[in-house]
Amino acid sequence: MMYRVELIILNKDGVRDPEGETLKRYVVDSTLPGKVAEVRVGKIVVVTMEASSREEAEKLTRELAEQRRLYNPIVHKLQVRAEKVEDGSD
Amino acid sequence: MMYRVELIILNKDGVRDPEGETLKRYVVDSTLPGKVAEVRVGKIVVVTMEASSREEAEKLTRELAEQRRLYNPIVHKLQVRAEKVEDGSD
Amino acid sequence: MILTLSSGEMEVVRRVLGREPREAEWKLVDALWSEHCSYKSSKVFLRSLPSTGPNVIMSVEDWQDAGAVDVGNGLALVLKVESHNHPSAIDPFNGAATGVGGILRDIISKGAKPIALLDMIRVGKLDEKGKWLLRNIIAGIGFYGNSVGVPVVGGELSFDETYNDNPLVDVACAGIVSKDSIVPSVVKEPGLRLVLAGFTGLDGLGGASFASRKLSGMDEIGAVQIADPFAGKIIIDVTLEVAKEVEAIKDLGGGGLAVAVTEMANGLGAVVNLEKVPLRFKYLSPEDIIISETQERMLFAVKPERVESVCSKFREYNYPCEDIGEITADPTIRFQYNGQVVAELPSDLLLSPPLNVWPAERASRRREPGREVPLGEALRAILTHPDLVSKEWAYSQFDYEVGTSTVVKPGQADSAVVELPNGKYLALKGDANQDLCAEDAYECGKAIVAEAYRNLATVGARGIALVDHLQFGDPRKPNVYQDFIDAVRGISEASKFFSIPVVGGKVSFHNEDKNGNPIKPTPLVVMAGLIEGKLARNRIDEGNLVLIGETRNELAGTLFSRIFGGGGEVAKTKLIEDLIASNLVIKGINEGKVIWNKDISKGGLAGALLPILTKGFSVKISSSHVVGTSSVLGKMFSENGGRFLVLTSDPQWFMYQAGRMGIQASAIGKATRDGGKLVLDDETFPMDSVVENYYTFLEGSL
Amino acid sequence: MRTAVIKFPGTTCELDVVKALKVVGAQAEVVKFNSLDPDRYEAVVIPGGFSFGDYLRAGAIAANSEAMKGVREMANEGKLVLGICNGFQILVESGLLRGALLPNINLRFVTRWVRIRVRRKDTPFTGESKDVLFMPIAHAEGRYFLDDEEIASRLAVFQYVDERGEPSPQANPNGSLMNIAGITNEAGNVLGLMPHPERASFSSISPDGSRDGLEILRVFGK
Ligand SMILES: Nc1ncnc2c1ncn2[C@@H]1O[C@H](COP(=O)(O)OP(=O)(O)O)[C@@H](O)[C@H]1O
Ligand SMILES: [Mg+2]
Repeated sequence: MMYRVELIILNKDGVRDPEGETLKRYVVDSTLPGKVAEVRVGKIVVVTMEASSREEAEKLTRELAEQRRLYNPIVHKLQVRAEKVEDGSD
Repeated sequence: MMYRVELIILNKDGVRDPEGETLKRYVVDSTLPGKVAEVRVGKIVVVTMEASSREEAEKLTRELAEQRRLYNPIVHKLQVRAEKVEDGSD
Repeated sequence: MILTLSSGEMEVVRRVLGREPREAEWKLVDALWSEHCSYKSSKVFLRSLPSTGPNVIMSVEDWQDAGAVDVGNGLALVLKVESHNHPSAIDPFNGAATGVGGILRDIISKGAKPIALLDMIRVGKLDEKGKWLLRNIIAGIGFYGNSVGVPVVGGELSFDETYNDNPLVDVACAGIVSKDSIVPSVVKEPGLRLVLAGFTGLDGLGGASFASRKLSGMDEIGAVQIADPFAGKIIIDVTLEVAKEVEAIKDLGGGGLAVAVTEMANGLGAVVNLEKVPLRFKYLSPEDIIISETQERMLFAVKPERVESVCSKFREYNYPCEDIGEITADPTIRFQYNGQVVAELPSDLLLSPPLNVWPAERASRRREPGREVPLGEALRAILTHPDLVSKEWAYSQFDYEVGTSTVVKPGQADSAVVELPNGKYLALKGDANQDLCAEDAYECGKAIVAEAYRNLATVGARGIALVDHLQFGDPRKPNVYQDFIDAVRGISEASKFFSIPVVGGKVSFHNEDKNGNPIKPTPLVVMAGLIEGKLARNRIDEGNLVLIGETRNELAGTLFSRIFGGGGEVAKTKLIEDLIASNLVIKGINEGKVIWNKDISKGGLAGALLPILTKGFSVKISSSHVVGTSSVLGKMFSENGGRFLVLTSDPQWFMYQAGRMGIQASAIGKATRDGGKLVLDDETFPMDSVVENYYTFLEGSL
Repeated sequence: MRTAVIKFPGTTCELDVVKALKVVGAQAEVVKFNSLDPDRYEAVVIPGGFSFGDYLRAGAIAANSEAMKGVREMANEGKLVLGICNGFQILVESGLLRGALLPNINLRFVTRWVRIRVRRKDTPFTGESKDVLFMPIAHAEGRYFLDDEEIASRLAVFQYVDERGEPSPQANPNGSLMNIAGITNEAGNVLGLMPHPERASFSSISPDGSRDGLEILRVFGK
């Protein structure tokens, strides 16, 4: 079965995120004044892969991220989410 | 109520993604040979905001992205997903 | 199927073939006959550009991808300029970046190693959209240039509302190759194999016809190209590695494989087996493969026994490379898919579209009388204009040091200087002037060549070659076409006068705003020169200010008239003044008389004083010593050519030498270290906010 | 010293580094990423550029490559390892040096000539160096970060400083922790820095004629 796995890489809470800060200060706050508490900007890697279950897809992707350092554990936190792909497109 | 809105910006299908291609060719394929059909790399903006409903949070974020050129509709596709934040952290 | 062919052109095709072409054949003709590839509306006039000279190795009349001149010690300089205006308008980051990729591949097509890039950028109002455009254009240029390790050593950044919808993104590249290893773009013998490196994808379908059309909206999506400088770097490195093993090289640009194969065959024929083309998507149709404009591909003509050796070098980098066909003696271009003919057309038909000479008519230029502008207000407006502020925000995003040969860096002088492998110093500068061209395209054509010549002189260099890029609106509009013709005439006249061959160029029509108004005509030249004696280091210090040349009250077509209107006369370029004044400056540099110098151009004398003011100096000017006009506004803001501002400790030397050469030079004032003021006769203008604006404007706006 | 200058796909500064190493008399040669034999060399330099397009994160993909196994081997044997700019990023990503290099605080690529103070002279690279060096930087991801300031302070070899030699905030071009421009490993034989010594090795191209890069590269000539 095909899974679409999202690997979301964001800075850890203690690590500054200048892109998010800038976006909030100069763009978001003037468009949505007072509404937004925080903006964070990160990277997303979308892997479309063969796996036997959602759990396996997530596990393989997480291992990939760790072994091949798709993120830097000193500064980043990782979120991994898989979902089944019905027709192969998204 | 507070919502955590994810704004995911990826190149449209049919538009190239050299970062994803490179990652696949030089990193992913050697770790998970034969398993991965495609890798795409994009940007994610996580906005934590006040809104009265999930729909409103998504709508406001989508409008923000359009008005303030957070993406280029000619090249990118946008995905917006909101979820309620229970305790304000993530 | 969207074609740009006119019904008349379609008739010609049917008549020559004696049959109705297949769909793929229409696309093939459409690509090759596009304005972008065929120069059908401009070729006649481009022939008037001087393209010969003792140093010329390869020039415009050869219609190769780039021109080349001899720079001594067995080395050739390869030069090319091109724009990526339309793609940059819809996707400024990728549009500008792929523009850089494209110009680099033109240079490596000759087997030359790219050593320097220039970027000449023109955008409109800095509103939300303008900022988005500019930020992304600069980031995109940096992205590509930095990633492939070719320094962007200079450029221009100008703001004019005429470019609101249609920014101009011009990039030029200089490369170096040993003279006897220049690789041609065309073949001379049948039997050579056609080898294609790089994947072909969906991206950029229909780009050449897209550039030959005005911007119209959503149907351009297919033309979006994503920059992949990493692949670009591999292509550059490997192409230079295999250059000695191949008979011809062509980059795939506008019109994709269709154009590259046909132009490479150059009258001979070719058979291409489309099923051999390495694809990024399996489902690409044969028709699409022919005209796809995917970047980062190169076509090589290779002796059969060398194919394996060439391709193995690409495969070492995991980069696709395939033998896709051969050059034939039969003068037919044939594309086939698994043996099935997809398109089969005579080379000759593809290579010679009917030329267009459109009706031309000079627009009458009515100038509203300007109002009386107080000097203080004019100074403030000119000296804080974005065209004159520090461009560090832009060039600091470029890796201008890579290559360890950038001697004069961006922001240090009017021209960039790079050291060549033979130890000589090469100066480079690009110039355009939309204000003047909007008034008089002929005078402007002359003036931009003269300005580039003077800019090279400021570092001690003399021009040896130039390339031009002609950017106009829709050529079918008589006023636009007349401007085009006039500009070519001006450029041609001036380059002949200076004996500087035009070794290459490019034409970009259909630059219009969303209401269909043409942009101000914006021809642009990039000149290369060599320093024969000393290099001017141009460091501002205390000294006497000498103005070389005559100042005429010619304010039409200047920055002043753009801001305040009116303006009276258009500057008439007297090329002899530019030549003699440049000679004097170069002599001054060689004899150690020049502390710092600058040619007078945008913003007039006032504009030339600005760099001194911004380095913490005050200047004191006596207006009666600015000779040629009695108008104070003319003295300060006229942009007529033939002039330099020099800082020196020996003003007498300049006056004496100028007298002997038959031009004007006068000591007009002094620069002193007690910063912050411009003193004109008895009036003092504080400059603190002007200086502040100079350093913070771009950073603050973007 | 027999010195390998590694070229990854996307490396741009290998020839500049070789040119500068020749000035100090080193026996330097470019070695392609897939053909490094660690036993043949006494030292290795990883030059600047955009290895593998700097996709994902600067240096991340190269850090995983076969070549870096060889570099690690050399480092463990006490041979000299120098990473310049992208080379520094690769050393950090591969764990040979501590910390991380994050996107510049203003989120832009920046080229500029900077002054750096040499804080440690007990490394083979800096033993005979002047106190303050003038060199250009050119990078988009050079903001040094480590979650332990004490260790960072101990390992830091270079700090961005102003005209007066102070590590002031204005002198910090990218937001680095404590203005750190370069660090070493515990043993002192591995050094990474963001500024480019090879671009400060020729008087014709330096703004004031200085050649401070040679202060660091000189060791390869021994
Ligand atoms: N877009 C750009 N890219 C690189 N360098 C630039 C750019 N714009 C301006 N520069 C550099 O900034 C300096 C000042 O530019 P400009 O004001 O156009 O020169 P001039 O004084 O000759 O009109 C020059 O060294 C020029 O090369
Ligand atoms: Mg100038």
